[in-house]
Amino acid sequence: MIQVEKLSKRFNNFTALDGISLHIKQGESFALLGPNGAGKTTLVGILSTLLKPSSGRVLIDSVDIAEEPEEAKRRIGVVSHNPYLYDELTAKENLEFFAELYDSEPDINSLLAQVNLDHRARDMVGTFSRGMKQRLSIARAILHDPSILILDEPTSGLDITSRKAFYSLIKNLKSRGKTILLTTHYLDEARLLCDRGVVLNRGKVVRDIDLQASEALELEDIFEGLG
Amino acid sequence: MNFKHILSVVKKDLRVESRGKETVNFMFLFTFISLLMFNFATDPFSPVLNDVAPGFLWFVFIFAGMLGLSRAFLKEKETGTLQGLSLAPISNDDILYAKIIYNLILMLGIQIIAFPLFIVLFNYNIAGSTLDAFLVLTIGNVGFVVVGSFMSALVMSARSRELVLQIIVLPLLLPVIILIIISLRKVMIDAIPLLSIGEIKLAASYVVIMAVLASLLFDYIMEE
Amino acid sequence: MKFQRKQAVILLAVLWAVVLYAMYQVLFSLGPLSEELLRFEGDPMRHGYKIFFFSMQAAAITYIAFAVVLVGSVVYLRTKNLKWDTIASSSAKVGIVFTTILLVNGAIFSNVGWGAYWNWDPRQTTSLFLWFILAAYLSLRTAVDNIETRARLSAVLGIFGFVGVPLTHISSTIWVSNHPQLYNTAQSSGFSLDKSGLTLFMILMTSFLILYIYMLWLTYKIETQNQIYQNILRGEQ
Amino acid sequence: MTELTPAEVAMFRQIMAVAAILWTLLIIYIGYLDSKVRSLDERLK
Repeated sequence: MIQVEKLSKRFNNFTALDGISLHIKQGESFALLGPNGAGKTTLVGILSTLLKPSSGRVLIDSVDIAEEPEEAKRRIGVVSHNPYLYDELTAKENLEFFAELYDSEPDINSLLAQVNLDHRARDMVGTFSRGMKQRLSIARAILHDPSILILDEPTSGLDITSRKAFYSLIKNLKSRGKTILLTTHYLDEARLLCDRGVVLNRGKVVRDIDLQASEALELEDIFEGLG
Repeated sequence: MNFKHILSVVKKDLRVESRGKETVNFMFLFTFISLLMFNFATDPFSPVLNDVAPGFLWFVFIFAGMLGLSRAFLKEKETGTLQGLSLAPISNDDILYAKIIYNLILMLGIQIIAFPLFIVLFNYNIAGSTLDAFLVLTIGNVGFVVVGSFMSALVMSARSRELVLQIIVLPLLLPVIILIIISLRKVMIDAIPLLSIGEIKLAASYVVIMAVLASLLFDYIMEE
Repeated sequence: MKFQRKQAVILLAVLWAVVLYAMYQVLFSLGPLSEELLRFEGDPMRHGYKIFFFSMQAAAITYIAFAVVLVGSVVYLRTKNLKWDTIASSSAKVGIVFTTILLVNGAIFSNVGWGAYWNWDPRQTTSLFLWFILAAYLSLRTAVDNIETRARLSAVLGIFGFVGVPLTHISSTIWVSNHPQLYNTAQSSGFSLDKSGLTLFMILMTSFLILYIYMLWLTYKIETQNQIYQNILRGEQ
Repeated sequence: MTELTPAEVAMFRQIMAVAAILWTLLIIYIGYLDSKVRSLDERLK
């Protein structure tokens, strides 16, 4: 469960986030939509404790990320366009390393099987395709069994087949009751994976959308209007 | 200060380095070449060598170390994996300590190889105990690695970082550099036992002060 | 502006005259070192000790400049108010200009008086080291574009650099004491400043301080004006 | 005036000459800064 209360972030004189408030229930899949520079990445940066907010508060499973950042980090897994993996290490070594950091002993082989990379466990990640790296990145993000999964434009630059594989993995995680926060440009991706979402523009929540109910057409207009 | 985390990061860095090995080779070859060049600088049998050699030895480590240092944080910053570390529940200080230990292991590795090499190349007989000379060098390297790793993190987001790193680290290390040279000469020339050299104790205390300061200020560097 | 151009010109002229007059007095009216302190016949220390007047100022001004950098850095990290970062950077700029002048001055003196441009007078050496640290501080600032990151990183470096100040002083004093044939500090502070020597010292010190503060204020003003100017330009786009 | 050998007098004159140049440069530099501040002030008004 994620609670964002009047969150703002200013970079010298540019306001990236302007008093955002959100409430995402446990097990819900939520989409953040909006043009580039709307503040999506900044919001994700703060949620994943990489960025400090200028004002406002964020609670993850009622843990304030400003007060207990490390506790908050144990509850979130982040998949972004950067896989955060070491090319010089094998898939297994990468997961073992992160497992130690998260003080958890997951069954590495079953994790790799879940993202169907068990046949490449011993290979260097440097030899992996971008799609395989993203799948391994998911394994990295869920190895400490976080309750929340943050996907920051995870499928940018993936071809259709790897994107489909990626979606089926996320669907499987959704069914296991994980809360999912997705930021994306692809509207169909949002509709495919998420129940509810908001549209951000210039650091403000511009519109709340129920992704399952509204017709396809209307979505395009909402998005075009912002520019 | 979570030793398990520090150790796993060090283990990871060493394994990454063992795969690529480009930093270690680079540093060692550089050390070997500069020792050779210094050798040319003086006639191997002249008395002046005795006076100059300790300085050579110490300077070789500083410049070889400089090459290795910039890799400490820059590689992780460029590949983006540093953000991966900040995502994990590992405190910033542990990341700094891990990098310091990793760099120290590299430097000590170089030192173990270069020290006998120095004695052979310069056929230099150390007046004092070889172990003392080695320890003085180690303290110097620790100080170098502490300040170097910290500053390599500081310049991560600067343009032309390797350059700026050198300009920043050397002046800050001048006190340690001076004291190490004095101690080295006292050990290698006047054969004074380590414990009775005031300078080395002072150098060691400088290193401790720098280390404490580094961990206090490190959070400000990692803060986006 | 607090005071008009005319008053500024007068102030500068007065300071200029005072500094040169005091230096003239130090050189010409102050007596040589008392005999028993001299180590050997024709010891350049006879008047060489007078470098104390210059190197002491060099060290003092550099320390003060660095102290202001420290204060600016610490307060900036606490309050994240860019004004303090500007104070720190202005003080570094002034510090470097002043230290260069004083170092050259000291070097000239020691060359003429002592026969070597650099005689490792510990205060001179410390100012030289600090000159490098200030140069490092300023070069870091030029290498970072984002204003907030630049302020944060240079603040950290400023604090780190300041801790180096006492360390540098101690180590350069040790360096000199390890080389007896060099200019020896113990011996130079052996002499006691008589009344006229002390007053000259005070005159020089206060005029340098006034110059420093005036330069700091000007540099700070220019920096803030530039920032306002940028904002106006950005505002107009 | 204490008794100064001609060599010392010559030496000190040299020092004074250099010191004069240095300090005049500094004063001019400060004057330059001062006028820069005043001109920027006008432009900003």
